[in-house]
Order: sequence, then structure tokens, then C-alpha cells
Amino acid sequence: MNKLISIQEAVSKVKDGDVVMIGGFLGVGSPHKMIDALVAQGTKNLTLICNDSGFVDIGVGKLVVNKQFSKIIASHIGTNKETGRQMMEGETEVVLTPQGTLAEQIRAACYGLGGILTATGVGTKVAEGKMMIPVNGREYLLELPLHANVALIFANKGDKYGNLSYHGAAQNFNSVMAGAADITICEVDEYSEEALCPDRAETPGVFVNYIVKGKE
Amino acid sequence: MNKLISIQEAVSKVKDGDVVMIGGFLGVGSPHKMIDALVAQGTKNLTLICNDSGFVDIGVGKLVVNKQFSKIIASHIGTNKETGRQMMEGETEVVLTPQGTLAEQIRAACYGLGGILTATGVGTKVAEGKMMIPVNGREYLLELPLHANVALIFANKGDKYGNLSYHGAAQNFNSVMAGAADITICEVDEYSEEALCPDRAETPGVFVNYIVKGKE
Amino acid sequence: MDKQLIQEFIARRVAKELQDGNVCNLGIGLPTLVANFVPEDKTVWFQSENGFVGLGPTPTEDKIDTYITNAGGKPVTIKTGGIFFDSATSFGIIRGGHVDLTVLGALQVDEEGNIANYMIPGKMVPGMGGAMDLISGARKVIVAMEHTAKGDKKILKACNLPLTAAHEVNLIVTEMGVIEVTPEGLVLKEINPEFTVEQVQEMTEPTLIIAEPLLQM
Amino acid sequence: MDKQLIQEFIARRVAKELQDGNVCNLGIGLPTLVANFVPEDKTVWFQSENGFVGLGPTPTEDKIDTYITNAGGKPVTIKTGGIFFDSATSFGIIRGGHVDLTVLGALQVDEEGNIANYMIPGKMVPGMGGAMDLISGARKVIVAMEHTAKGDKKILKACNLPLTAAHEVNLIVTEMGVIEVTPEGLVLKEINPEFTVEQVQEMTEPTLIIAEPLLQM
Repeated sequence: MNKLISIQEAVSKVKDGDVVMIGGFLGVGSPHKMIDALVAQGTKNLTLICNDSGFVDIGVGKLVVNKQFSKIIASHIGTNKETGRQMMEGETEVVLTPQGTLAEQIRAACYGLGGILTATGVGTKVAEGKMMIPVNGREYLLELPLHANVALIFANKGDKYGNLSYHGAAQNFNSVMAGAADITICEVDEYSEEALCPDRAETPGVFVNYIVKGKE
Repeated sequence: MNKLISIQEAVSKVKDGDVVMIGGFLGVGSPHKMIDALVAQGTKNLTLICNDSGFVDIGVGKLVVNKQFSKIIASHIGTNKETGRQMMEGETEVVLTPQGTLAEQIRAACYGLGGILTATGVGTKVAEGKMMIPVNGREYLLELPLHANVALIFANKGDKYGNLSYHGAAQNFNSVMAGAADITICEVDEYSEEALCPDRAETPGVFVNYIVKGKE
Repeated sequence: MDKQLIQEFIARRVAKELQDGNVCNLGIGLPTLVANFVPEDKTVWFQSENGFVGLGPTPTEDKIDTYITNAGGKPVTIKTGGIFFDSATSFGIIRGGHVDLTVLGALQVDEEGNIANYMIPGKMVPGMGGAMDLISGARKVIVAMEHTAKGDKKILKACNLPLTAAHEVNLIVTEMGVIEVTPEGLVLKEINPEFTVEQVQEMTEPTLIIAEPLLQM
Repeated sequence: MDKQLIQEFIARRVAKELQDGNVCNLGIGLPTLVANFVPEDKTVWFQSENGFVGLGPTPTEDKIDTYITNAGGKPVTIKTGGIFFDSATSFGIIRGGHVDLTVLGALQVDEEGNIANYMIPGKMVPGMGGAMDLISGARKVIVAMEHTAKGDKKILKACNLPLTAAHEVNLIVTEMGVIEVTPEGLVLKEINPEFTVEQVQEMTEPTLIIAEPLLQM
């Protein structure tokens, strides 16, 4: 039942052409060691689902610079010029999604929902091509679940059962992505053989397939 | 900024004809003191949104026995014979809703969603009269948000800012209902003038208007 | 066999379906007994829909925590490695396919995998609780029940009671046999050697496909 | 006034909109300055969309916690009574109407309350981040910006840049005045005494309705 694996083993689960979710917000709370190992592994044609594309030298931005994505789904790419360049030159497809919609789409995949209705994006380019559904006189967009092959997330603490807890603003998309992929792997700053307190851990181990140690 | 009020003041916010959400699961994690005060207050024609209708002498069941509801929306009423009697004799309208759908409907109200698509209930009586929406070849039901005038919830601990934390299975619908009503009032076993740890509290005070002490 | 032995026999067989690391939700009544027969070499996590994974046994009187209860409101314990959460998360786990296996009783099951287990028209309806979510959401749905009710067939060509879910049942385990729901129909895969195939068929409305080999339960 | 003084003037006026106990989200740039002018007798909670309520000031070098950052990724602090949460909760707070007030900059605003502030076709588009959610979800949307951009009008009859949200802006605060979006059109409610009504109108495309009395900013 121990979910601990090595970082190498973790990133080897990411295959060419996979959809990969990566936690973090401008690199804060990103699984940095797994990102570095995935850069080294060089896996290509990935689709990224992430809040943003980080910076050229921080977080998922390193994978952008290494040209490992053919598609990026994010709410913001302005902090990484390379993402903008790849988008403008048609090298990488970029789908910009409102941050709250992105969070709900990912959660919907984890929670088995067929989609959610949101007012965010109504009357904008985001609404193009999407189903509009009126509820009680207000128009909503139907937004569909976003599922991945592999979710690479981070938590400040994790136990061998896969239960996770967070500190500060590190939680962001990490707990949302846990369970939204076929395989969820979490990098932790602090690994514990002892179980976390069942009242205080945030992410249930049910959503987490593997744990890797981020600090050795 | 102190959100502490008396139990009397709390239940006085519930008016005849209101929609009231009440936390708890078969009375476990219910706001028992506020329920007792609401029984004493005798407010009528309420609509209840709750996981279940408790027992005749435990939890929201006391309000059922006191005939304070004209409508009950719940996933299960089997533990309270009085609810069944009122339903069978047409005294009280009962809407039975799958438990997971109920949780998502309440969350949708808090989170500003126009609704959610779920596979639960497809092909059953629950689907009658509801919009069916196909997504990727599977049929889903559109379930709409459930909003209340007042949410009466419970937490094991709460601080003066309205932040809450839970123990054991007391959380259930409480954290889901927080913020899904115009007014959210939380009864706590343990009240703290000091702020709860910002990493460990589960429900943000943003969702909680008032706190009452359940143990004096 | 008396009722208790029948129920234990069924529960024991269902327990063989459990895989190491499985997350499992057991319905009330007979299905609850499955927890008593988990193979010793396997770790199975029981989910309690009121808000935790890691449902443990009933505590002794002095160890009761009034906030640690099962979905029936009765005092239980949480296993090391378990975790508590709210109802939205609990049903996210259920509806998102993170429960490997759910075991439920039924009033009726049919050859299309439909199940009716929550209401009888005209009678007091207690409500579906989490049953519809569990049956729709769990990866594998096992119906564990006595083969008939006071002589009446419960495995039918088509349920005539209101459905709890359509096309979701994967396996039916009774005291007579183990029946798999397949696109071709119901396949009798194992039989209790106390019965003949003819006897099982007689108590089952749709025509059973008999697996070859037909194993003993 | 130089640019910094103009921005502070605008931020100071926006801060007067804050009520005791408000939850408020400030966009980057000029709106961030509003935090410096919160009236001393009022408690205002700033929300940071990356996951907390209770955004506090920048810490001194020795107090930096790399996991406590604002939505721009810069080190900040959390106030006593604040709380951290995940992105789904963060946007639940935003989209569910639990943010009383959001203050944002804009490229264009129009008399229908439409706002464009996230893309210029043909130029690199950084993305909307949380802006669309904030504008759609917050109870009150205040646009805080300089009245014109290098002499070009920004308050228009109809935005011609792609919208961030439709019909959501409530108030526009610039160095020239305070303009409310109403079903009848844009109402100039306050004016900076350094300008005349004619000067404000000249820099504003739609015809302004002049409030009576027209207050000084």
C-alpha cells in the first residue's frame, strides 16, 4: 500500500502525446523536481493543463522552453515570453480559459460531472462555439470537464497513504487536480510514514496514486 | 468584525416561509442548539434543505414533529416516521434527491454556478421533468442550484472571523452549505477569539455571517 | 441454511471480488457483512458516504466518539491512513469513479443491469440516500442479495419497480450462484453445489447463459 | 499631476467605496494602490485569487515565506483571521458573489457597462487570468483607470476590443471624475475641480448625464 516511488519512475509514466496537468500558480506550489525530471526525459507532444505557463526558468515554463507541449490550456501566459512566441508563430496551440472555469472544469473531471454552467465568459470570445443554457432568466455557458492522463501535483506534506496537506498559497490548483487524471502523482516537501491527522489533511489519498519526495 | 451573536438572535433571522438549510447527517454534526431554539420559536411554512430528516427526537426531526416545514428537500427520510406520515397524508411536500446531487446543488448555489450535469438519476424518476444534455455520447441531467434564505450549520471550532474547522464526520453538509444562503449562521462547540490556523481551517469566514456558541 | 448463514455465505463470496488497495462502499444490511471477510493479505479501504475513507470496526463503549459515525449514524472508528471530508468530496469520490466497488442489496435486478432498490409505489419511500450516486458512479456494482423474496423472483427480464439506476449492475451474488451481467445477457458463472442449474434457472426469470466451465461457488 | 500622483488620486477615491467588513479583490497595477488608502476605521479583507482571504503587506526580507505570495507571485503576508484555500474555493468565492467589490483597470469601458481589458487583436494575448470571473462574479465592479490613453478615449459608446465581460461595470473612477453606469447611460456623479464638465465630456465618447448636484471628487 506504500505509494512512494522515485522521481524517475514518476515522470516515466508520462508518455509522448499525453495530456498532463501540472499544479502551481506562477511556479508557487509547482512540483519542481518532477518538472526538472520531465525536462530531462524530453517527452514531447504533450498537452499542458495548468493555471499559467510559469516563467522561462521557473515551473512549467521550463517545459515550454524545451518545446515539449503541442497544446497549452491555461488562464494566463503573460509571464512567459516563449509561450507567447510559440503561440504567435503557430508552433503551439494555446487555449486561454478563465481561471475559475479552468478550476471547475478540472474538478468536474475528478468529480464525475458532465459539465458545469457558468456566467463567466458570456458575451465574450470564450463563449464562441459553446452551448448556452438559460437558467432562471440568466444565460450560462456549458463548460466541459478537463481530464488528463497524468496529473503532476505538489503538496507540502504527504503520507504513505497519499493523504496530503498544504501550507500557504501552495494549494492552488494542486488539490483540484488530484484525482482528475488517470494517474495522479504528488511531489511533497515532507514525506511521512505516519498517517497525517484525518481531520486536518486536505486531499484524500483516494485521489493520489503515487508520492515522490521533493527534498532529499 | 466580531461575528458572535446569541442563539436567540440567530434563529430570529429565520422568518415564516423561508427556505432553510440545516447541516448534519442523521443528527451528527447538526446545529442542535439552534434547532431547539427554532422549535421554541415555532416559525412555520419553512422549506427544509437537509441530507435527511433526522429522528423524531434528534436533529431536524424535532422541527418535522413540530410541523414547521411545508416542504422538505432531502436524500433520505426513512429514519423519521413522522416525515413519512406527513408526506403520505399530503401535509408536507417531500422532494427526494440523490445525496451527491443534493451536495452539488447546494455547492452550485454557493459557488455561483448555473447548474451541474450529473449521470446520477438518468433513467430513473429523478430525471422526470429535467433537461437532459448529452456530453461525449453520455446523457446527463441538468441539476439546478439550491439556494436558501438562511443556512444553519455546525462546526466543532470557529473563530470570531467566522473561519471554521471540523472533527470526524461532523463536516458532512456543513461546509457545503456555508455560503449557499443569504445568511449563514454556524453553531460551534468551541469558540475562539483567536484566529484559527489559516492553513488548517476548512471553511473561510467569508462564507459565514454569524457564529453562535453551542456549549456554554 | 438459515437466513444468517445464507447472508454470510453471500458476503464471503462477494469478499473474493476485493482487490488489494480497493476503495469499497458497502450498503446497509447484508452488504455490510462483506467487511468481515476481507482476505488477510489485502488492504481494502471502506468509504463511508457521510464523509470518510477508512471505516473501521465499532469501538468499545469507552472509545466512542460521537462525531465518528457511519452512514447509519452508528459509532465506528477510522483506520490509520483514513481521512475525513465533506459530503461534496465524499460524492466526488463516489461519482468520479474513485470507488472501485460498491455492494448493495436490491428489490429487483434485470438482465439489462437495471436495479430497483429504493422504492415500492404506494408504500412509504425512505429515499435513495446515496444509492443512485453509488450505482452510477462506482467502477463495479455488485448486487448481493438472497435469490428470491418469499419465493418471488427478484432477477427479472425487466424490473417493474422504479429504477435506482439503469444499466449499471455488473455482478449479482446470491446463495444460489454468481451471475455476471453481459451485453449478451445474464451469465451464470458459479453455482452453489447445493443447487442444480435447473433450480437456479427456475428461480430466475430471464434465461441464463451457462458459463463453461461453470465453477463451484 | 504626474502619473504617480494621478494614480494615487484615483486609488484614494476608490478607497472611499470600501465598507466595513468588505471582501475586496484588487487587480494589478493602479488598483493595487487602493490597499494603501483603506480608511482606518474600516476592516477590509483583500482576496488573493491564488488562494486566500486576508492579503497583507509585503514582508521584510527575513520574514519571507516562499509559499505565501500574491496573484503576481510576489511575497506577501496573511492578516490575522485570514485563511488559505484552493483555486476552486477561491473562484467559488469570486463567482458566488462573496466578493463585495473588485477594482480593475481597463483598456476600454462603454456606456452599457461592457469592459475590455485583456486582449488587443494581433498583439500577444497574455490571457484573462481571473479577470472574467471577477468581473462576472463580484457584487460591485469598479474600473479604476486614467481617463484617456495617450489622448485616446477609453470610455466609449461601445467597446471595439474583445470584451472581458458584458454589462458588469458599475462605477468608473478616473482622474477627471466618478462615473456611474446606469440603465439610462453614464452619469457623472463627481468631478475633479481641476476640470470642467465640458473638458470631461470632451474626453468621453458617450454623452454624459450630469448628476445634480454634481459633487467634487
